[in-house]
Amino acid sequence: MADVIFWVIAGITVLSAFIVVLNKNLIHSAVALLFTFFGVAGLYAFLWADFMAGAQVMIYIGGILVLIMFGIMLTNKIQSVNISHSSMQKNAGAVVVVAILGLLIWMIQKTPWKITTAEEPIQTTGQIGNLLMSEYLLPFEVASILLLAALIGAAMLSRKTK
Amino acid sequence: MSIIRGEEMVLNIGPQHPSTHGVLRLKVKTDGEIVSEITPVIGYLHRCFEKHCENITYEQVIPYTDRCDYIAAMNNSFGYVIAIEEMMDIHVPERVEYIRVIMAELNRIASHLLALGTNGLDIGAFTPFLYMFRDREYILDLFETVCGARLLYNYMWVGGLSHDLPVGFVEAAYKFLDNFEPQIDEYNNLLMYNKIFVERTADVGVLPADVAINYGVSGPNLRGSGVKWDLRKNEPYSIYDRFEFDIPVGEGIMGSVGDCWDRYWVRIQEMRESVKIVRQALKQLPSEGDIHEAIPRKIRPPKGSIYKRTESPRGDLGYYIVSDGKPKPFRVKMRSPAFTAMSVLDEISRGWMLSDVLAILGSLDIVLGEIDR
Amino acid sequence: MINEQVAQKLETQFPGAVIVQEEPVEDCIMLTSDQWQDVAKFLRDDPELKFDSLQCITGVDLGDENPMDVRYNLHSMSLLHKIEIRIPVKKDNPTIPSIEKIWRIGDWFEREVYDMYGIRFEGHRDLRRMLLPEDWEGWPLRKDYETPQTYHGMVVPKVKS
Amino acid sequence: MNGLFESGFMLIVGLTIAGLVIFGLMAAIAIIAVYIERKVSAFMQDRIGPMGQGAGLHAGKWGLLQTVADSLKLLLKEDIIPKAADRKLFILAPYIIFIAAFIAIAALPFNQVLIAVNLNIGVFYILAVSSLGIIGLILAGWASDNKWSLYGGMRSAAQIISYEIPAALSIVSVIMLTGTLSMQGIIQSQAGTILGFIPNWTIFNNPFSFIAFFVFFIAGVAETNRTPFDIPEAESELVAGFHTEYSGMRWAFFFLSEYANMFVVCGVTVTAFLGGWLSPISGVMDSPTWGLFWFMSKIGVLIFIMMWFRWTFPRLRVDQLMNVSWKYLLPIALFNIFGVGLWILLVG
Repeated sequence: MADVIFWVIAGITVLSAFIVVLNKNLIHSAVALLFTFFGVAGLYAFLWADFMAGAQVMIYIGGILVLIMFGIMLTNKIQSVNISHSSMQKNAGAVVVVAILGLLIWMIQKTPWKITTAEEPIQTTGQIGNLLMSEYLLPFEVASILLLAALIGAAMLSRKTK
Repeated sequence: MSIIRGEEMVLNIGPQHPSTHGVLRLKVKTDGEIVSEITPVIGYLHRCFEKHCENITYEQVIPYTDRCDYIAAMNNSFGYVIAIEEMMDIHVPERVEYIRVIMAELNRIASHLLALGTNGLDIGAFTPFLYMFRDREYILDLFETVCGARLLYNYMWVGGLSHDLPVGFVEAAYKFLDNFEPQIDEYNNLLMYNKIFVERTADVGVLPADVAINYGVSGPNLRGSGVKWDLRKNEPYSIYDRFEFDIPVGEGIMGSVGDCWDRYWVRIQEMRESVKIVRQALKQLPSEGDIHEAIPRKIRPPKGSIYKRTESPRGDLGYYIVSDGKPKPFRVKMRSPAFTAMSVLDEISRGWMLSDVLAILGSLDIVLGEIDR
Repeated sequence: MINEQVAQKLETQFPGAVIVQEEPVEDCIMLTSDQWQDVAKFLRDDPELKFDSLQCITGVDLGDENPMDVRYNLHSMSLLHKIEIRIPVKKDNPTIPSIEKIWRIGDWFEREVYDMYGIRFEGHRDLRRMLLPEDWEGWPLRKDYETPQTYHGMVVPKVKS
Repeated sequence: MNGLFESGFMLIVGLTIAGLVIFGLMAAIAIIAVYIERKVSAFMQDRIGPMGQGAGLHAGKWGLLQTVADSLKLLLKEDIIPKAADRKLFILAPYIIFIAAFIAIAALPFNQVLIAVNLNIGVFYILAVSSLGIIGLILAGWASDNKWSLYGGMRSAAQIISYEIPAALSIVSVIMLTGTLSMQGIIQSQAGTILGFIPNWTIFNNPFSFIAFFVFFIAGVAETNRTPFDIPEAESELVAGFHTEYSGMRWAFFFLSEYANMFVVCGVTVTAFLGGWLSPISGVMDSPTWGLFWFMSKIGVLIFIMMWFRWTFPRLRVDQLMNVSWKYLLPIALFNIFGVGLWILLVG
C-alpha cells in the first residue's frame, strides 16, 4: 500500500515539475511549482523526516513560492492576467536533459547503496537541533552570513541610483 | 517614500462603491498604494435642479431644495425661504423664527451624526455608525411629529411654516437633548480617542487655512483648518444673534491643524453647540403666534437678484436668485458647500494612501445630492 | 467698503474696465471681460480689498437678444465686505478669461457654468462638461434651449407645462 | 503510511470518513460562529440581530436557522466566473485556501484522545500548512482580473507573511519551555499547578510567556484577516478585496475557511498558552468529555474576543499594519525568546 502512495506522490512531483518547465504562463508555472514542493515534502515524510517535510512546506511554499509570485506580479504588467514567456532552444535543452538523466541513472545503478529495513527515528527534530548546534555549527553560521550578505545586496540593488 | 517607482495604475472608485457616499466616481492614479492624482467625476445624481426651478413657481421650489441635500433638508429650505423673504421684505412672526432655528439646529445634529458615523465607517468602525444612527432616529421622530415626514420635510414656507408645533413637542425635544448630550461622550470614547482612529486621521489630509479659503471650503471643514468663521455669528441671519454659542475651531490636538481628526472634532463640538442653541430657543420660544400670519397670497418677488447665504451643516449654502417679477423664478443658482469641499479633495489627498483618500473623503462630509443638484 | 468705492478704485487702476451704468438698478459692478484676469488678481491681492474668497459664480441668460451674464460674488474673510461683479458676454461665441488660477474654486464653478451655458473660460486647465454627460448636446440653462426629442435613441417623454 | 490499513480500499474509506468528519466539523463551526457573530455584533450595536418572525419557520426561534438558510442560499446561487478571469486558477484558489484550513484542523487535540493525527511536530505542522493559504489568496486576487482583488491579494500576502514571523517566534518560546513540538506533548507539559493553585499553563509560567501570548494572539488575529487587521478585504476601500469577484459556493468556501482559520488560530493559542483541554482547576473535572468541554470553551472565549475586536475597532492602514508587525511585535517576540531562555537557565 505504501508503495502505491509513494508512486502517486512521486508522479505528482515529476509531472508538476514538467508543467513548471513547459507551461507558457508564468503564474501557472508557479502554481505547478506548489505541487512539486508539496510532492517533495511528501517524499520527506516517507523518509521519516517529518521536520524536513514541515520545513519544506513552510520555507519553500510559504516563503519562496510567495516571493516568486510577488516577483512575477511586481515586474510584469499587473493589469493583465495573461503573462507568458517563451521557451527557446527546446531541442538543445532536450539533449542536455537526456544526457544528465542518463548520467544519473548510470550513477544510481553503479552506487553501492546501503539497504536496511526502515526504522522510525524517535525524534528527528531534537537530533537536527543538536547537530546544527554542535557538529555543523560552522556551516550553519556561514550559511546565515551568506544569506545576510544576499539580503543587503538585494536591498542595495533595488535602490534607485540617484 | 518613493525610492522605487512602479507602474502607475488608474483605479476607478465608483460610481458603485461602498464608501463613495452616493454615486460618485473617483479616477485615482495610484503608484502601488500611494495616490498620485484624483479626478472626481460627478453628475451621476444630477437632477436638473436649476432648470426645474425656472419652470415652477417659487413655492414649488422648496421641496426641490429639500432633495438637494437630503441629509439636512431643513437647513436647505431655510436658506431658500429667507432669501425669498428678504427679496419680498417679509418679516415672519417671532414664533416662526424660533421654530425654524430649532428645526435647523436639530437637523444640523442629525446631519453631523450621519457625517461622523460614515466617516468612522470609512475607517472601518461599524459600531459607532449604528450608535449615531440610533440617535439620529430620535431626531427624525421629532420631525415626524412636526410635519409627518422623516427625510424630506417641505416644512419651511416663504413667510411661515407648514405646521405649528404639535402638543408636547417642547417636552419631547428637551427629553431628547437630555438623553443625547451624554451620548456624545460615548462616541468620543468609542471612536474619537481610539488609538487606531487617531492614527488613521491625525496628520492625514491636512488642509491649510489659506488653501481652504482659496478653494472656497466652508463650514466645519474650514473651521477644522482653524478659521473662526461661522455665518451664524459673522453674518447673523434669522435670529441667530440672540443665542449664545461658541464656534469650535480645529486646534491640532492630535496632529496638525486642519487634519481629518480636527474636522471630526469640530463636528463633535458643533453638536454640543447646537444642543446649546436648541435649549435656548426652546426656552425663549413664544407660546403664542400664528405661524401662517406672514405667508403671502402670491409670491412674486420684485425684479432684481439676491445672493443669500446661510450656514448649513456642510458650510456656506448660497442661493443666487434672479427674479423678473413673474410667478416663476428667472434663475435659481445654488452654491452648495459640498461642491467646493469636493473640489479640494485632489489637492489634499495627493501622496496619501488609498485608504487615506477614503478617510479624507469621509471627513469632508459630502452629499452627492447637493454636489450634483 | 461698498460697490461704488470699489468701482472707483478699479476705474482708476484699470481704465475702461468698468462699464458705467446709466441708472444702476442693482448693487453690482459691471466689468468688461478684457482685463478681467488682472482685475481679479488686483481684487484678491490689494490690501484694501482683499477679496480672498470667491463665493459663487452664476451664469445668467437674460433672454432674447441680451448678452449673457457671468456673475461673481466675492467676499473678504478678513475685511468682511462683499461685492458682486457682473461681466456680460456675447451670446454667439461667448468667451471670458478664466480666474481659476486666482481662486482655485473657480475651477469647478467655471466648469459648471460652461456646462450649462457654453461660456468658454479661456485659460482654464480642464474645461469639460461637469454635471452632464460628456456627449450632451446644447447648453440647457440658456433660455433658447430646446429639450431634445431623443437621448441615445430613447424617446424623451413630453411634459405639459 | 504505517500500514495500519491492510488494503487500499480500506485506506480510502478510512480517509474519506475522517475527511468528512473534519469537513462536517468545519461547516458546523462556520455556521455556529457566523450565527454567534451576528448575535454578538447585534448586542454590541444595540440591535437584536436575526430573529424568527411571526408564525411559520422564517429563521427559527431567535433566528437560529438564519445561517443555515444563508448557506442553503449560497449553495443554490448561480456560479459566476468573470470572462476575463484566469479560469483554472480562479477555480483552484478557493480550494487551496480551504485545504490549508482543513488540514490544519487535523492536528488539533480536542481532548486526551480526540485528535486526527498526533504528529511529532504538530505545532510546526500547523504553522507550515497555514502558510499554504497565502498562495490561495494571491491566486484569488490575481486570477479575478480585478484591480480591487489584486490589491487585496497583495495586501493579504504581505500581511500574513509579516505576521507569521512574530507568531512563529512566540511559539518558539513555548517550545523552549515545553521541550516538544507535539500538540499533546505541549498540553501535557502544562499539567499541574504553580504555588498550589494557579494552573501551570504557559501563559502563567513566567512573565515572558505571558507577553508571548499576546504577541501570538495579535498576530493570529492578523493572520485570519480580521478587524483591525482586515485590510485585505477592507470593505470601505477595496469593496471585498481578494474575493470581490467570487459568488455563491466559491465565496462560501472563502467564508468557511475564514472561520476555520479563526478556529485553528484560537485552537493553537489555547493549546500553546492556555493549557489546551486541561481543566482550570487541576485534577477536577478532567475526564476526556470535560477535556473537550474545556478546549471548546477556551476557544469560544478567544473567538468572542476576536468578534469583540471586530465590532469595536476601526481598521489600520496598510503601512501601519506592517509597522505593528515589524517594529513592535517582532522585537518583542525576539526579546521574549531571550527572556524565556534566561528564565529556564535561572529559575526552572
